[in-house]
Amino acid sequence: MLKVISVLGVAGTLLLSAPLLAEPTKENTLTIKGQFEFASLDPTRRGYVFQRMQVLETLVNVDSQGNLTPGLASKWEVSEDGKAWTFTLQPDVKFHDGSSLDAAAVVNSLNIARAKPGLMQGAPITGIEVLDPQRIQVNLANPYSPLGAIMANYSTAILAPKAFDADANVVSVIGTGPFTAYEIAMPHKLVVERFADYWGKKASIEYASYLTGHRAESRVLQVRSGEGDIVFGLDAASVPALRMLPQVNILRSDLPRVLSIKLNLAHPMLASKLSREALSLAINRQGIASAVLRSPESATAQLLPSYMSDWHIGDTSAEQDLKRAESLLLSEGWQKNSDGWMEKAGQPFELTLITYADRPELVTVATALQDQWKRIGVKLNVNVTNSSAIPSGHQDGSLEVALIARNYGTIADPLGVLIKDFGNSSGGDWGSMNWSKPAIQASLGQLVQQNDTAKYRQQAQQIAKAIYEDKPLIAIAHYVQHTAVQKEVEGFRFDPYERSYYLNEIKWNR
Amino acid sequence: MHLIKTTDLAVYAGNVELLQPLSLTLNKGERLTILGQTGSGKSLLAQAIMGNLSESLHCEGNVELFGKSRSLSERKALWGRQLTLLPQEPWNALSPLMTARNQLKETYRLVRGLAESAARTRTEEDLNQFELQAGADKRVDQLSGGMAQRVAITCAMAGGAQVLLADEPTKGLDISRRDHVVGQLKAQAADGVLLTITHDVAVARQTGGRVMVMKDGVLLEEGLAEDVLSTPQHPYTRALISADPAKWWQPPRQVFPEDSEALISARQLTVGRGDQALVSGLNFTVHPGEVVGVVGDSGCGKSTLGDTLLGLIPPHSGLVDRQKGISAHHWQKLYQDPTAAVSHAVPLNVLLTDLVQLHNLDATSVPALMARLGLSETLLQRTASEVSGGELQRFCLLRILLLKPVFLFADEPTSRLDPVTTREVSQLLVDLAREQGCAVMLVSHDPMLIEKRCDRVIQLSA
Amino acid sequence: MRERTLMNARGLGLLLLTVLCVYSFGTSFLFAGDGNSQNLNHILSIPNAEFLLGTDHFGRNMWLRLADALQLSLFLALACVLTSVVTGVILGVLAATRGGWIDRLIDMLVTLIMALPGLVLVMIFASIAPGSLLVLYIAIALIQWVEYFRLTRAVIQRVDTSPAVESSRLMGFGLWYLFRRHYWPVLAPQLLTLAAFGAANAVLMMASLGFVYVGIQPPTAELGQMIVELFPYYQEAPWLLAQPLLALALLVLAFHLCGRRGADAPD
Amino acid sequence: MTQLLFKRLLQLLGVAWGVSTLTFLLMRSLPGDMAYRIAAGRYGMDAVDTTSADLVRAELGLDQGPFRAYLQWFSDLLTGNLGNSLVSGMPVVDELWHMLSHSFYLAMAGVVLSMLIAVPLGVATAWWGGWFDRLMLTLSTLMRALPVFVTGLLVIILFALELQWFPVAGFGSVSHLVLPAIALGLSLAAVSNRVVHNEARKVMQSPFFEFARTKGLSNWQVLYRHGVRNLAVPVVAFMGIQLIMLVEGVVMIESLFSWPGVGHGLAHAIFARDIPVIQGAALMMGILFVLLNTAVDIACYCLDPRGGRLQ
Repeated sequence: MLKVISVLGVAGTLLLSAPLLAEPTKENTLTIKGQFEFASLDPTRRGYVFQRMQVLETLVNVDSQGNLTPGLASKWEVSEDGKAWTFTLQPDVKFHDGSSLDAAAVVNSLNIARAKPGLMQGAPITGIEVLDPQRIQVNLANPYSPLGAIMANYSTAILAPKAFDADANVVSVIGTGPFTAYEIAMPHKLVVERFADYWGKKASIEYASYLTGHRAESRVLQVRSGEGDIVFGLDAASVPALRMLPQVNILRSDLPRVLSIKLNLAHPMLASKLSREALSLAINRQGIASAVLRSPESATAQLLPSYMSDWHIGDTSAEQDLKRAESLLLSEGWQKNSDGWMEKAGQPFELTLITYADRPELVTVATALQDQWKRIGVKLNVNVTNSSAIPSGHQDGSLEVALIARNYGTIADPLGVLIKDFGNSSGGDWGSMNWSKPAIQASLGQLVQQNDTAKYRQQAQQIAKAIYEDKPLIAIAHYVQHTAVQKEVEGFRFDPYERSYYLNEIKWNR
Repeated sequence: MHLIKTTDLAVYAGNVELLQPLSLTLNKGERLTILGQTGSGKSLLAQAIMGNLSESLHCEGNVELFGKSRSLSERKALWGRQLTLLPQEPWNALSPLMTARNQLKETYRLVRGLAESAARTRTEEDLNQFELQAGADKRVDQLSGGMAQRVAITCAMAGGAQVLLADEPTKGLDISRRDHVVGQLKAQAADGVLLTITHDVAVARQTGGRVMVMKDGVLLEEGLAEDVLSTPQHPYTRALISADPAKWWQPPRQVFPEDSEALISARQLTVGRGDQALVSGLNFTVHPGEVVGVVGDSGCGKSTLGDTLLGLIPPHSGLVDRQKGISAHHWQKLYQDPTAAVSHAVPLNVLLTDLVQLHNLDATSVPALMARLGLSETLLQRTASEVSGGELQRFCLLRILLLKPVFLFADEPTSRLDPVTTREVSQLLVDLAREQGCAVMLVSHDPMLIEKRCDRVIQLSA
Repeated sequence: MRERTLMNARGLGLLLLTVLCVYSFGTSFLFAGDGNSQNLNHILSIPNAEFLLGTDHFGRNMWLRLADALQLSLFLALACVLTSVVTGVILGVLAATRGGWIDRLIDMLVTLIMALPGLVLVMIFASIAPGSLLVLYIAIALIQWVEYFRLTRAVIQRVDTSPAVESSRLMGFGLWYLFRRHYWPVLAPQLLTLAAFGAANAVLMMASLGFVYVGIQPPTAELGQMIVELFPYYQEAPWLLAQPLLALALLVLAFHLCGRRGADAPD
Repeated sequence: MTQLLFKRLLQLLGVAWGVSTLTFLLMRSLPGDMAYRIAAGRYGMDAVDTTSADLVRAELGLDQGPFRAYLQWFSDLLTGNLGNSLVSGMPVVDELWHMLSHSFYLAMAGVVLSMLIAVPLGVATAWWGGWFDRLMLTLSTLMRALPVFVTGLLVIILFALELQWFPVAGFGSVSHLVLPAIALGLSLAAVSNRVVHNEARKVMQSPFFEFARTKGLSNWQVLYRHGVRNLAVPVVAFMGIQLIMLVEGVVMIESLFSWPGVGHGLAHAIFARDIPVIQGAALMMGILFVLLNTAVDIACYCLDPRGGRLQ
């Protein structure tokens, strides 16, 4: 099967650029080094690599501020009752296999994606149908404003009919993007080639290759050796050293992803608000941000970044105050025992924090946290396992504390993710746990139908304040992504929503 | 012009003198034999002349070859072409993975510089002349000791050397092989010079020419072979010659009537190792106190017979029936190489006390036995690696005597020992049999030794 | 001449080992403070009077942390070697002397363990109880006993056929005596060499585990993990990366030198 | 010889079955819910949640008891189908083919390189000895004192950064294979060159070497005609032992150089609890191990038939 794909890729090249037998060489290929593998051809499973390498496109795109912009759909309207969304397709768009894009192809691709696990299953979609060759309609059980943002997510990427086999498995990645899949060596390597009849802005570079580099060390070395034209996921520790390299620019970009501590409020020691307040106060956010994450201004006490203004409340402090934290614990009846741990009725204040090594910075922040909580007598054992331990710990209630990196920007409008994380009393796998606040949970539900921006903002502020004060999740710092771009590459811009590398805007300046 | 002329040639290890300054001359057609016990510095002389002493030793004095004194590197250039050395263990000296024929042909082609076809014919000639065709296409480990020695000689001489130094050419060979090897040596070195180094008086007698007797690196006596060997002047030479079994006193043989008490007897016995039968149809009975000799060529199954009688390996067919009621540790065996038969980890007296404690023997008889065997108390403080082969063999005998054995199978106990010790140890065995009524089976490849020591002989044919 | 170089090679090895032991075990007594206490506004500092080896990327005292890491490595190496030597020798003697089905059974088990890459086996074990050093020690010992088993069996099979053993058996001595007088004296020197290289491999194996983020949970200090954590700072603070690297190299070097006997034994 | 082959075939089947069953048991005894782990493998660490885990559990039938899953796997095995990877859904055979071929290239390149370094160095140090031998001894001891990934990093810094001759990581062209092969080759050669040294010294001090010299052959002729073959036997035997060390290094180097080999793949499969892939890889490695060992034994027998009959 694998060999078939690469053969197809090669055949594709011959077909399209028959006269000049172009081959990816060091000169005409833009090399990209990423952090994550792509485990299958099916975009519903980690398809973000095909979207970022601009092989696959979605109906709707997102600009850097998070506003929805036209993608394969030139425009879309929502019916008054908010239960029907109609999308009008861009005219004369070609698939990579030459067939043209029409409503039938789009509906076929979306319905297949809907049957598989993915974001669309979160939305109350009752059906997707063809209105006419250029327009499709999505019917909803009740109004759901984040649907537009879902249509911008990689899991809803549009594939040509021939991309699927009889039982709807993706056998070859035939999309509409400015690049075609030239060679796929799962799960590490993807080489894409310029698609001559792209409907939008045609790419100027001929080839681009994406290689997964698991080790942060090897990615850093690839920057130094000039082998990686664009290298993502540079670990914070090596950034100061890389800035000194003359031939490389280091881009610093804020992500709507936040490093936070998830607490199980059903746990006896975490039930009381004051204890949680104490734990938050004990955290030296400034120290972690500057010493561990090497980006001093990333320290924050709030889950959502400032540029998501509706959800950002003003008066929050991220200062460390050990004395107050300790006094809060003492007021809760904890006493320091002989070897310095807080104790109540013979029970030491001991918690187990789980985190995962896929993101190296999580382990280092956990180590820092362990030491800081020790200062107020809280014994924190750190257990580095796999990211799946957090949702499974949430389900079977065994999770006490977890250090997670939650991305509130997977869908442009954070509401969808917030509903999932805080929308009900049992909480969300990556959200709160056993935090029952009926009023907040109810208003979150209504926001989906709230079209009046002033009311929307007022309710959002109220919810954000409740989360900040009750602290089901304690924020530590928001994510800063460092990307290295060789000086000979021009026109690269970083997408905070990590949807596209904008390869078609890149030019060589040699 | 002398082929070999050494003046005050001596060998030192650091400042310890291993070989006293020695001057000798050898002309074309002459033969010289250096005679002495093992470890008396004889082989150092050959290596000093040849120029391949080990790094830790150095030699003084001058070596003249073919009339011109040669430095070390000049002598190395003569190796094979003018001057050649036959080393001690030929089965280690031949390349282990190459057939005998190729090793011979290689010498003709590379040393003599003959073309391929000429080298092949010369090789065939040599193989026929010295009856080596049987082992020509075999590897060294598949050849018998004698065959390996003869192949080594032809290889050494194939380079056309005139001077042949032979170091212990007959060591470990049977009597019949020995005469064959000496004959070949004399033939090949007929028109050059043969310097032989040996501990065997018979080899010296057969080689003829001049003889030099040495002990601990010192030259004691020198002269023509006939004179020195028939009328030795120096007492050491006399002891050396009289140690030859042919010269031993012949004690009266004891006769054991058929019906007297049988200790162990073999009925239609066939012995062999693994699936290969070596000797079949054996019928004999051994009586307490009797000394029975077992003679046969090496590899004909002598030690296999011993192991079968002792019950270490099962007989192929037939029956070994032993007198009942005798506990196992009374059936004992004496080994050919004493150093391999004793643990080197602890001093000898510890081994002795182990044995005494195991069977709680009365230790009172030990001092008397030790005196009888010529073992001193200080000797027992040392470990097995710090004593000579002869002393170690006597220690093994001591342990066996303590166990008051009824049957002792001695598997060539003296082949590794020098002549003087061989006579003492073999005499001790006979005394053991007579005094303790212990049956002794003595194995040897030297028929003369068996003749002089045993009441009767079992001849094992190959 | 050969004897002298052998002696001082082993002497040097022992000296190096004692220096490392004195440093690692002595430090926890002589110096107050705890290797894990952090000071985030005092990171990557140059060795000075207060912090003899500087501070790492958490501001922790490298002098104490390196001592803890060495203690862990030394302790683990010792435990792994002891366990694998004892298991390997006992099973080796059993297989060589009893032979028959025991030999085949153990042989099959050995082939199974050798067929799987050691590191993968350790990774699986490490994920059974993440972070527990006991499981790590068991996994490494489980892989290493195979070497001692094969050596013991080979030596005993060779020595068993020697005249000395046959003669002792004829004289009525039992298996334990044979082991004490005949097998062990031949086995001991080779075992010592293998044990030295085994200790070195145990330390290297644990360091490799740190490389793949398995087994060692914060805040435990482990040489391999420290190398991985400090590598990104190799330009900014090279003296930090040099310390665990040097400590690991010296420790493994010491073991190799102790293991030196005449010929350099292939492990 | 045929008796050996038959015995080794039996061993092969035994090892293949034993190893894959051992991995199955071990993997099944790991804590944590498999469905979640596989979901994390499939959908990425951020998007894994209970709904995706439940879907995975339903799709793959993970609720069935381990015994039935094992039987299912075993019956597939008999028909030569190794099943599909739980994470990517691709047939295990294809994934393994991709991983094993890359690991094979790396291993072969590493071994050949290590021999090219170790044999000449070993023979030279045995021949000249003195300071050159001591220098090489300290160098190889130092090289052995470093973990493999440190050697890898040093090789990258030297060849890829300073000299810019080869790419740092990745795969696809021969130039990608060079640095990992050098790192692996160096770590293997550090051990094997001392083994070659000891064996060469033993051959050079043996009586047959001396006799060939006194027979009239020059140093070079003796080394070439007698030394090489007698040296080859212990060296080839040692290569059999080194196989085990080789795989250790391969796992490290593959993850450092992002080389898509089986060692690296196995590490990920363990984290993602992709049991069929692990079983398949263990099976292949078991078979490879027995085949390579048999090949080494046969080679040793051909070089030196003295070892009696092959067992």
